[in-house]
Amino acid sequence: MEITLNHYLILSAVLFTIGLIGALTRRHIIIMLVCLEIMLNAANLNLIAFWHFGPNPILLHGPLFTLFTIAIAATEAALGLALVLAIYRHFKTVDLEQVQDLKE
Amino acid sequence: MTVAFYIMAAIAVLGAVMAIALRNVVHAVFSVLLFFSALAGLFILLLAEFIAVVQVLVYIGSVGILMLFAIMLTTKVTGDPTRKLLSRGWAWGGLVSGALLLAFLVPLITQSKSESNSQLSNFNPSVKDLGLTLMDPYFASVGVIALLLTAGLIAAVVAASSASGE
Amino acid sequence: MSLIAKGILQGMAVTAKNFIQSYYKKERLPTVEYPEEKSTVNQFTRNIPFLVYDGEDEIEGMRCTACKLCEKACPPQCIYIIKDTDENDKPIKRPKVFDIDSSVCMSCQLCVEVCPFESIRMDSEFELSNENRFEGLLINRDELLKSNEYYHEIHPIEAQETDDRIAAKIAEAETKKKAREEKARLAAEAKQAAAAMKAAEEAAAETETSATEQAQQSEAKAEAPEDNPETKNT
Amino acid sequence: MPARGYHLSKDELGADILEVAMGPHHPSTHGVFRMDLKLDGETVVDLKPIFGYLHRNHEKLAEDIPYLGCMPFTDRLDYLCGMTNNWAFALSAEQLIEIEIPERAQYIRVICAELTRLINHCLLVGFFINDLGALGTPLLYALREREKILDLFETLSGARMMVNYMRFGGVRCDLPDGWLQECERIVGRFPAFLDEYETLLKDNEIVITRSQNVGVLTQEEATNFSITGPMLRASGVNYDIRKVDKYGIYDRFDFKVPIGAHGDCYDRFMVRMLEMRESIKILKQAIADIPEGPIMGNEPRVFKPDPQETYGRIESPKGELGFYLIADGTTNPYRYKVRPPSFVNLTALRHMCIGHKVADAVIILGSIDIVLGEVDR
Amino acid sequence: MNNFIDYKLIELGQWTVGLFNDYPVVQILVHLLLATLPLTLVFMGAFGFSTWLERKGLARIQNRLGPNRVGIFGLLQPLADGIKMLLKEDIVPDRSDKLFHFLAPVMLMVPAFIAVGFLPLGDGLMALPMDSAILFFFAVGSLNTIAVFMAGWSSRNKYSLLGGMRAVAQMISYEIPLVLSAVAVIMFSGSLNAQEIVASQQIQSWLASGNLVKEFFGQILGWHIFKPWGFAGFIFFFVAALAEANRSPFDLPEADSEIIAGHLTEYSGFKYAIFFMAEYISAFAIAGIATTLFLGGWSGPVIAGLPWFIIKMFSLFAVMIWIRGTLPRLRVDQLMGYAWKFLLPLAILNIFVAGFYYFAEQQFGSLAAFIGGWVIGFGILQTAAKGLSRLNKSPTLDGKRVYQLVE
Repeated sequence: MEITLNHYLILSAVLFTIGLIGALTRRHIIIMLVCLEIMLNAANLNLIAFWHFGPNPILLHGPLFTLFTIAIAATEAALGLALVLAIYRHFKTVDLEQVQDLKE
Repeated sequence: MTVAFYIMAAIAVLGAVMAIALRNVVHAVFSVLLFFSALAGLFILLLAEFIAVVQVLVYIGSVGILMLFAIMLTTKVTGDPTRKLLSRGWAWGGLVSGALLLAFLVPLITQSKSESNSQLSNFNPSVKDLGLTLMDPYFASVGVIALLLTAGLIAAVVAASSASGE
Repeated sequence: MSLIAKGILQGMAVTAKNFIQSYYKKERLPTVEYPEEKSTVNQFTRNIPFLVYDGEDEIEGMRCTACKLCEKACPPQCIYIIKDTDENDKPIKRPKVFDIDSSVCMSCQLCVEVCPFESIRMDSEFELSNENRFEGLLINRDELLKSNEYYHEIHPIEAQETDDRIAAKIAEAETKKKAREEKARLAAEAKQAAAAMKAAEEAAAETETSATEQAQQSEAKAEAPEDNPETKNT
Repeated sequence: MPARGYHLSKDELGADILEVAMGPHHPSTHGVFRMDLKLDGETVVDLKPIFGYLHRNHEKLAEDIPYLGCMPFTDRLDYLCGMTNNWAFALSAEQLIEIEIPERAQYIRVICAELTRLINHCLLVGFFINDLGALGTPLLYALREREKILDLFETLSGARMMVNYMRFGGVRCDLPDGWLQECERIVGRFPAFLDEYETLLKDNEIVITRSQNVGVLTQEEATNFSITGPMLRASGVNYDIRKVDKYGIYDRFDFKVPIGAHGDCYDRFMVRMLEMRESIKILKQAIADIPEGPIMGNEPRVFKPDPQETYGRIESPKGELGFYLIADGTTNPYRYKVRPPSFVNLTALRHMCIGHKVADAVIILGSIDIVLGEVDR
Repeated sequence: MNNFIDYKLIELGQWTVGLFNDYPVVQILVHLLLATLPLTLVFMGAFGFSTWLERKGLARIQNRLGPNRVGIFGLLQPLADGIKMLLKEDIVPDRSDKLFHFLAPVMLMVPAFIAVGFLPLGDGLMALPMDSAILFFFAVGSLNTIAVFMAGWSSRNKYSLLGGMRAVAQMISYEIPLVLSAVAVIMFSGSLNAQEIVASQQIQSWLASGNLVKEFFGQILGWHIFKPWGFAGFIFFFVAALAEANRSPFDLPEADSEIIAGHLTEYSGFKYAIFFMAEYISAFAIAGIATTLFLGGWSGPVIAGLPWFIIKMFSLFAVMIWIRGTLPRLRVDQLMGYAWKFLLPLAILNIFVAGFYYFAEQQFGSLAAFIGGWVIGFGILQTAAKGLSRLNKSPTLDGKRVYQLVE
């Protein structure tokens, strides 16, 4: 049977929640960043799905908007990993639980 | 077309789940790369060809490798499998996200509109049109994004290198 | 470095020249395909030594007289000689056992320099590998013995020089022997003349006996060097 | 250039120092030679050279062998230049007893020594560029030229590398006819090869960037480490034993000595290239006026020098090669000591490599030009 | 006579597809097979031939004979190597990560074969005729990096990790100049589609003019390499391509003089052969893309189409072999410095020069732009190159060293 918008929406919802579960439950900093990327990608999928099944795809709003989100996601990933490096060097650990003390 | 969608969706879900579940961090990152490539396939199915290419180039090509580098720089080379897996508040986290999932799915399944067929079958969006629209109405936003990218680059370099100073 | 890296391009021009010339210039392709083209050795090459013998019979014509000079001179001590003895075990000048351990020999050619009888020479045969390590590489006397013709074949110039030297030595021995005979004969005649004069004055009897005994002794001396010219050494 | 010899147990990122043992059968060490490197990432923090894998008890062996018997062993010292080793031993042995060396033998000795210098230098340049990573092309050009000279030695002395050619008071056998013409032809064609070699390597941008300012040795450091040979001249010190001692008949030939200015790997490479051109000049003059005559002085029947000690040295392609002999009146030397140039030059390896990258340590070792036969004896 | 072979091949393809008209499902399958199978077989054959070419070429550069024992002129040598590789025992270190140790060669081969699909072999002869073919080529090109990292990391050995990290760093830092130098061409020819890029390098007006000489040169003079920014772009592209394919002056990962065999240390037997096949085929792919972008793809004087493309691709590969026979290797930090501090700024500057050239061509016509472009454009790039190397204090600038010959 023909693929409709709902299929894509359900798929991106599932992917988003998987990303959310990962972000909330896992300890490791880098896995958290990975889950962040998963959530962003799920959102992108949603965007493109709405553009594909949307009223007038000629305007190319979907791909444009996704391009911008991908650019932002890339910068965010770069910055996130730079901070992870800083945290690792300071706290000597990758486990988020021990990164508690705010005071210097 | 429908078979391709289900295969791609299955791979995507599998990649995402493995990314969370696997104990070894490097395996997790490799499975997230699998997830990104499944998504690129989905984008091609949705006829957004350029986005699929950018997804492969940006996500798999550089963000994936960035994470691998980060792992290499932070853990000892072989990684220590002994540390605990779940954060302290994992139960609450699971509960909240489960509730959120229900909040998403329930309205979708009930309405299940049928009329959403796409007019896109005849129109194959070429990269040239995307480039042209990027330039005339959205030129300002392209400039902003360029600024943001350079700022992000410089910030990342400063954050990574200055930390080694103290 | 400028846009077009001049040094690198020059280098590539050199390799291109080599590539092209290797197709038509012999000098640019010195490869000798060994199993097919055999002749990679020239006449001056030296490898494991061998013993030279003249004439047909190996044992008789052997030049070596087991004087063991080469055994002493060999730096890695890889030559082993035992003198030969004939039936009633009187040592004769010939080696019964003459072994060279070719795994130890470093073909340094000192034995050739030391040998007074020009009997040991360097062979240019280099395919000496065989399967068992110990007995196979210990070359015994019979394998070492090779004819003078073989020697002429592998080292023509050197073989010719050696033969000239030997001929010169024999000729010199010849002339010396002749000179000694000459001297002996003259002495004998002078003695006979003196004896004749003495005979005239004193009683003839005791002078005859002394003259004949002297002649017989010089005749024996003349006969002695006849049979073995090689033994004469300077 | 970071500070010399800084010692770190932990590098900045906290990752411990990487301990790497390079050798003994590492592709880039010339023969069996091991370097224990302590690496901080890519930079060499500490280097411990370990050798002795090729020790053959050369000096003790010589004590119960007559003087002449030691001559074939000297070929095995620096197996690339047999002739100069022989000459060094013959020179110092001739100081033990008075032997008058005929003119023709002196000329033959100079010709053979300079031919060996050509072999050694063009081989070294080949290996040096091979360490830079040029996959053997320059090395094979050098080997092609070396083959021609080795054929000359084979016709002259019977063997390509283990020549055992020189005797106390002269040389073993005279030049076969046609040898001089062949030698003249090869020496005549050598400058053309050198020009081709230089265009391939001299101003190649990658060679320049990889080898300039790498492994620098200043003049005082070179003299303190008692470095000799092309390495010393590359650091700017004008000391060539052919000019200082004027042994043999080197004072009759006019030739120059190339001096470098920076003392880095590139200078050592260039000094050797220029030295090859000087050797060709000497060879041309020697071949032109080699006299006829005997090739062996009045050598006594048994070489039995009366008790004394002597030290003879020559300028071998790698540096000052000296033989220290003690004679005790018997036919065997009492003490037979070799002063190998590459062993002494190797002591500067650690000093030069600290602070450089791993790839540079390989090149610096290549530029010192060591042959393990001589280093381990 | 032009594109005669391409049309024949297309007809053959349509004829075979036509055979299965009455079962549509099989027809799709045959269509797909036709697009991919010949390409894979051809490029595996090309891989075999190129190993022979490389060994013979290097041998002849070094004045030796090269393989001539197996088959006439050693032509069966690749077959012999292949069989040897198959017979060799495939050792997998026990502490290594089995799954990814196995996956790495596969992961390296997949992008190599996909990248080959984007090459415009002839008029209409493209395995994957996509709108943004060139961009997809670079995207797939970046997948190699992951495979190399996987190989390095999964064999759990100090040397292979060091080699893997070096290779990944090198590939990433050379990917950017590669893409930027291609951007100049794409900007000029106006589209990402490979066929249109090739068409933009043919002077259409001359081709239609009918007289033979004009038609002959029409196919050549349009190539981008004859334009100033095109020539400079070609140099940057080719240098970056050498680094991407780990070829000669940049073959750092398996620099035997330092770390034994880089990320390939723990591989043996057929996996090692797969690594090599993937490397050679990605080198072919990059050479193919370089011909499409700069050397006019399949357009050529008489036998336009597939023959010209193959000649150009193999000649570029021969240049790679030639370079491998001559040049020594760069050090790691010099390599990185060269990419970021020298190649990248020049590639960006090249895009500006291409832009000015485009507008100059609109204003003063192609001939004046051509001459002016070469004089000014190339001058700017040359001075920029000199300035940059002075900025990086590279020793190649401080002139020749003079050695005094002393008495």
